[in-house]
Amino acid sequence: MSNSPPEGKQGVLHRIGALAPFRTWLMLTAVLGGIVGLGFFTFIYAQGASYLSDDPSSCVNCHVMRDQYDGWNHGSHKAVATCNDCHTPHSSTVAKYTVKAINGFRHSAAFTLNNFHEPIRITSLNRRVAQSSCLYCHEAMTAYMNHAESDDPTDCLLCHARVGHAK
Amino acid sequence: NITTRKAEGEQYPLKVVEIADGELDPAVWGKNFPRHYDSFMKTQDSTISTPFGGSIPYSKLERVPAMVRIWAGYAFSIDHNEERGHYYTLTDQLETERIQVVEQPGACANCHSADAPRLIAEMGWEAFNKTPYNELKADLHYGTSCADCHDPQTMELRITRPGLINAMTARGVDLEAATRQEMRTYVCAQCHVEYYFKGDNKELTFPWSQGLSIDDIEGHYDTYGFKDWTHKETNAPMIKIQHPEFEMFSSGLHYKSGVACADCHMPYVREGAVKISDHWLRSPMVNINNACQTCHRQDEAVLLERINTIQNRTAGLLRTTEESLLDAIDAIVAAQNAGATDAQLENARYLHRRASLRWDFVSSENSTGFHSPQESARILADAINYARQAQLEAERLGGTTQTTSTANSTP
Amino acid sequence: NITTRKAEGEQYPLKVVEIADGELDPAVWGKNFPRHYDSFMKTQDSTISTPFGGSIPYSKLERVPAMVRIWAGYAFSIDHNEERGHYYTLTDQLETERIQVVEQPGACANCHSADAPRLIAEMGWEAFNKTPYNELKADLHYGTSCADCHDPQTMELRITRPGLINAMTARGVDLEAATRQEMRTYVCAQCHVEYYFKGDNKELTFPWSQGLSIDDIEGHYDTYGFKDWTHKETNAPMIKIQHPEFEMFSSGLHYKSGVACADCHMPYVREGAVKISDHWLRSPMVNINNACQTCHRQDEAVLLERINTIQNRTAGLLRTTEESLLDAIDAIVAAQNAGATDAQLENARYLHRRASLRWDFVSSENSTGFHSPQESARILADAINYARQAQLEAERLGGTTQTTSTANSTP
Ligand code: HEC
Ligand code: HEC
Ligand code: HEC
Ligand code: HEC
Ligand code: HEC
Ligand code: HEC
Ligand code: HEC
Ligand code: HEC
Ligand code: HEC
Ligand code: HEC
Ligand code: HEC
Ligand code: HEC
Ligand code: HEC
Ligand code: HEC
Ligand SMILES: [Ca+2]
Ligand SMILES: [Ca+2]
Repeated sequence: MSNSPPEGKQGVLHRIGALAPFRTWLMLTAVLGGIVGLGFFTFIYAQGASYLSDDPSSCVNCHVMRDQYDGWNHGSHKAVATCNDCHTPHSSTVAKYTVKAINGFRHSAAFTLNNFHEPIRITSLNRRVAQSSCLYCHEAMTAYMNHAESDDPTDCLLCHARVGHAK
Repeated sequence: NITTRKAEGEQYPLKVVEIADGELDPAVWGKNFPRHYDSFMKTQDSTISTPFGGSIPYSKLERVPAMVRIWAGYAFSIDHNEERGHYYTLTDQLETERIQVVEQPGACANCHSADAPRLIAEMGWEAFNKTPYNELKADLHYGTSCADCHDPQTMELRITRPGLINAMTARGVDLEAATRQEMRTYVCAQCHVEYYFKGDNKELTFPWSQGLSIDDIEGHYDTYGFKDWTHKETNAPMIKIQHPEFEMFSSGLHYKSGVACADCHMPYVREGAVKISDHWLRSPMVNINNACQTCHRQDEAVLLERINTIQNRTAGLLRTTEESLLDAIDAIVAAQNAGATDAQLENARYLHRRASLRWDFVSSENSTGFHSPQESARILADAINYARQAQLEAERLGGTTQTTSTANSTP
Repeated sequence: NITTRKAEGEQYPLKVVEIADGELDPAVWGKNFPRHYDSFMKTQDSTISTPFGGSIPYSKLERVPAMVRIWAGYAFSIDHNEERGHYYTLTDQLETERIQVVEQPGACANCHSADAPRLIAEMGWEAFNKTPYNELKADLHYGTSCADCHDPQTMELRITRPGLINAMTARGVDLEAATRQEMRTYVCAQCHVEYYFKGDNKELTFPWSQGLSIDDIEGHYDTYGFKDWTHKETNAPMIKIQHPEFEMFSSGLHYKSGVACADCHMPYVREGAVKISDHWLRSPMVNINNACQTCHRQDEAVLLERINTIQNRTAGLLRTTEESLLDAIDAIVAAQNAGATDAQLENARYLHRRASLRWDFVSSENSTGFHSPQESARILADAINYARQAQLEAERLGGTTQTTSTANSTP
């Protein structure tokens, strides 16, 4: 009986917004280490650095982002939110750049090795990030029903998965 | 503008009164949640009209006269109406002739009165169920109440009815561990399910020991050797099915896609600066915009058309099945008149039972096929097959009749 | 590596050769579009295995023995296999016993050879259809070719088969005005449709004068007073239905939601920097991520499960329907042996025809219900109803038999 939303509560970093500083540092060093050590070349070459920018056009430096870029372009949020408003945490600058680093590294690698699932699917980590970004802007209006403080908050994406990217 | 909107938002939850544990009066809960109370009270509206549902309590027996013969000998053949909003759960039960023509047990009150949990606590589960309904009546004051679904302190959803807890526990499902989204269906499954009264204690029971499909439910009743009544014309041991919304829904694609009852019947509505769950539980057909369009981008007309297509196919098959059931009844009666013995008629009567309970599973399910379109049609195909086989068996025993129709089920 | 992949992106498309108007050889077209040619050639793979489809050309008659009696007296009862990829369209036609046991008309070639449009231009529509297939054989060189669906200059989709043009024109549909998305379905509707050979000229015709549903198609045949063959056992005037994918699909939700055949059977696949339509036409069940996940977010296993659920329900009903058809045949045969006259048997035989063509509409439709789940089940419910009524009619004429089974259709 698979009666639960496609992406359940489980996943890396449950609610990234609430990252403890210690784990953040662990993560940062790990990721930075990874980048410098293994993947520095790839990261630069594949324009993973685009991740450090907040300009949507920098995301489409990778053609594989084209669909989502177009979707965003036709979506209801184009005027009010850019990629990183939904795909990076608002909680702290540290958390923001941690996620940027994780994604930038993972995606650059995936892009170069060309070994990712198509169609591209959001990871549970980034799905949590997107979910919390909804609340960042809509906390007031959804105060009654978001149950954000419970350990089982309302899943915005069950009904609004398309707000970021019109299909 | 954003700031003032936020300000208003931040006032939530603003508790005007403390709600006592035993509090049943929606008006009291409403003091803390006026918006919810207002939408809840809208279930008084008995004028919603849709092709097969809606809240006008018209007589189903008049609209589908075949029901009178299909249920011959059972209280439903005397009084059965289209159901309406939660506001009337107690009223309509008190007013139906079904509680006058037969002596009904207190078990009836499980789903029609918010007083049930209190009385069960006071009297005990066994006594509550077996006490005659007419004795219990005096203690029933409220129909549906906030307390049926909510914890007064936290407002979290909760299960208040032993019927569901017992059935789920028996199936190894731990309701305590249910997710929020599951609870948005389970609270409804307390009442919108098939049930029977088990044994002399009339214990309210859900026939789920083998599973939730109609074939599993039939298996449960056959194993337990149960019948609701004996058919007045054919003397077959019959099963009556009532509102199996949860069972039917759970075979459908929405359920399998993680959609819950509340998503369509209690969609969020924006009230000023906040979104709340619409407590005006009703047909989504008059509320397509909120009930469907966040998930389906098609426009209203298109979505209505989808529902109509599914319901018309189901309704067409229901009418065809009713014809075959009446033919089977005629044939068995003719065989009885021709002197066929009970031993000879056993198989024909069993087939009559099989056909009738399948028809009832779809006919009494209140979405006219929408909750699970293909499964509804599959079940009716089996029902027709059994009804015609019952007719064949009976005719072989001398019950020669004429088949009423060869029309097809095209909407 | 990335630099070259970017380069690819800009170079595409690049024309190596001019493709002549009459060019049929896929290899020549392939010079300009090597990727498309490569994927097209993959339709040679005859090893794809799925529960009810796939490309292994197993004998359907062995897998569903009931077919032999249901089609008794018709060529299909001698040789009928699961179909496979486009690469074999001509081969399999040339090899089937159905062209040996009967003298088939050239009309057969309409959908099995890319040479058809050329021959029609040369011989004329009438002559092409009525010339015996075995005479025409020598002029058939290619099976499916790019030319069937594409304009060699623009590569735009085009309709090359008069069968569809005539049928659509009669229905007032202007194929010239078709949108691109509609063309992604219409090119398939040139061949994946029910057909018959009209009159002595054996003109290829689609029975769509009243509409595309099976009830409309039956209406067309009844009005025109047509039969494909006379049933060898019951002498009923029968209709054989073949691959009504387009008709069935057009009653389904995908079609109504604007989805086209090519969306699932030719999904876009990324080849380096470009996306191309996958020309390896096959079962989407081995290609869920490209075929389904662009529109559905659920993961592969869940989507496969959806297909299985729909197909198992349909297959269960098909088996039940076959039982009822065999019972009807037995009863009519028994009635004939008991000396019933043709006049007396007319209704029973007509009911046999009605039941059989409905079963065939679902059975010969190659998605096992997926293209339109609820409609497939509705049609089989009617088929069962008619088959049992045929049995009743016949038994009343002295054809007493035993009903083979009382099992239900649960998967
Ligand atoms: C308003 C919020 C929002 C904005 C702005 C937004 N996205 Fe998204 N994005 C989402 C959500 C929500 C999902 C998950 C969709 C789902 O789960 O159905 C998503 C998913 C994705 C995915 C994964 C594909 C998938 O469907 O799972 C990619 C890639 C992506 N976004 C890239 C971008 C890019 C690039 C931009 C800017 C051009 C952008 N997003 C802007 C909310 C947003
Ligand atoms: C280096 C090329 C590249 C750039 C630049 C790029 N992406 Fe991606 N992105 C990818 C690839 C490749 C994947 C697929 C990774 C996978 O599925 O494992 C992906 C997947 C994603 C996903 C879904 C998978 C996940 O991890 O959740 C999101 C969300 C996303 N990108 C957002 C963005 C945003 C926002 C930007 C701009 C800030 C961006 N991307 C820029 C290549 C890129
Ligand atoms: C950067 C701020 C921001 C983020 C992040 C954001 N939104 Fe919005 N959203 C807005 C604004 C501003 C509007 C305009 C409507 C209004 O609220 O007045 C809006 C409108 C909407 C609407 C109504 C229009 C429509 O598309 O139906 C929905 C629903 C919505 N947002 C849901 C979401 C969800 C779900 C997320 C997270 C995936 C999200 N938003 C993320 C700012 C944001
Ligand atoms: C079960 C479906 C469902 C879920 C889950 C859901 N919403 Fe909504 N949402 C709706 C519906 C329906 C509306 C339209 C309400 C109306 O217009 O009256 C809506 C409207 C909105 C709007 C726009 C209100 C307006 O008119 O400007 C925003 C913003 C929004 N939702 C945000 C969210 C956020 C954030 C979450 C997660 C906490 C969420 N929604 C979860 C169904 C849902
Ligand atoms: C995907 C949307 C959806 C979901 C989820 C859903 N329903 Fe329904 N329901 C409908 C539609 C549409 C109808 C048909 C209404 C009509 O005929 O007017 C309906 C009809 C009903 C009716 C009869 C309403 C009337 O007007 O008479 C009841 C009772 C009902 N559903 C209960 C439930 C229960 C209980 C659940 C969960 C187990 C559920 N529904 C889940 C859409 C839904
Ligand atoms: C397991 C829960 C449950 C039990 C027990 C139950 N009901 Fe109901 N009843 C419902 C639900 C849900 C509906 C609305 C759906 C419907 O009418 O099909 C309903 C509707 C009704 C209606 C209005 C529709 C109609 O049939 O006229 C009456 C009257 C009624 N019940 C009487 C009774 C009586 C009398 C009993 C005891 C013999 C009883 N109920 C036992 C759940 C229950
Ligand atoms: C305590 C029992 C109980 C619970 C819990 C319950 N219902 Fe009901 N429901 C009823 C009864 C009884 C009726 C019929 C009332 C009448 O006809 O008098 C009814 C009627 C309805 C109707 C028909 C309204 C109309 O206009 O015809 C809908 C829709 C419905 N319920 C949906 C739900 C949903 C969704 C839930 C869960 C969120 C739910 N119900 C929970 C007992 C219940
Ligand atoms: C038939 C069941 C049922 C009844 C009766 C009921 N509710 Fe609810 N209520 C729900 C469901 C389902 C939700 C959604 C909860 C969730 O998503 O976690 C809900 C949500 C709420 C919420 C949370 C905010 C929101 O809008 O989602 C409040 C507050 C609420 N109800 C108040 C009331 C009040 C006050 C009453 C009585 C007047 C009442 N409810 C009666 C089923 C019910
Ligand atoms: C919370 C999201 C949600 C809501 C609300 C919802 N649906 Fe759906 N619906 C789905 C999903 C998911 C599917 C499965 C197909 C898919 O993945 O797109 C589906 C499938 C369907 C189907 C085809 C499957 C079937 O069972 O027939 C129909 C028809 C349909 N929806 C109509 C409606 C209508 C009408 C409403 C409103 C009464 C509605 N839906 C409300 C999410 C939703
Ligand atoms: C209107 C188009 C059309 C016409 C005319 C047509 N076919 Fe086919 N044929 C198809 C399609 C589409 C398939 C694949 C789908 C299927 O097998 O159901 C097929 C499959 C076949 C197969 C392989 C499957 C099997 O049945 O063994 C054979 C052999 C075949 N046809 C022979 C013939 C013969 C002989 C004729 C003439 C009597 C004929 N076809 C006329 C379209 C057509
Ligand atoms: C010119 C006639 C013709 C056209 C046009 C045509 N088909 Fe076919 N198709 C056939 C025939 C004949 C077969 C069976 C080949 C065999 O079994 O030898 C077939 C087989 C198939 C199969 C079965 C493959 C397998 O592995 O079993 C699929 C899927 C299919 N076609 C889809 C399509 C789609 C989608 C289109 C349109 C984009 C299309 N066809 C256009 C004649 C055609
Ligand atoms: C929404 C997706 C979808 C669309 C659109 C669709 N199909 Fe299919 N089709 C399927 C699935 C799933 C199957 C089942 C495959 C299996 O059983 O292995 C199937 C099976 C088939 C088969 C048999 C394939 C095999 O493996 O034997 C043929 C032929 C076919 N479809 C033709 C068509 C035609 C022609 C159209 C348009 C008129 C169409 N399909 C539209 C999904 C689709
Ligand atoms: C059974 C029909 C059919 C056959 C045969 C066929 N195609 Fe296609 N082709 C299509 C469809 C459908 C599309 C999608 C067109 C659109 O979306 O407008 C397409 C698209 C194309 C495109 C446009 C780019 C793309 O990938 O969408 C090219 C180039 C192409 N085909 C080449 C070929 C070649 C070369 C052959 C022969 C080896 C061939 N086709 C055989 C149906 C067919
Ligand atoms: C081009 C988009 C698209 C593609 C590709 C697609 N679907 Fe769908 N599907 C839809 C839409 C739209 C609906 C209607 C329900 C809704 O609006 O969500 C739907 C409905 C469904 C339904 C319920 C309705 C029915 O007819 O049963 C199922 C099951 C389903 N899809 C499965 C699949 C599978 C499996 C595949 C791949 C073989 C597939 N779909 C491919 C868009 C698509
Ligand atoms: Ca009602
Ligand atoms: Ca095949």
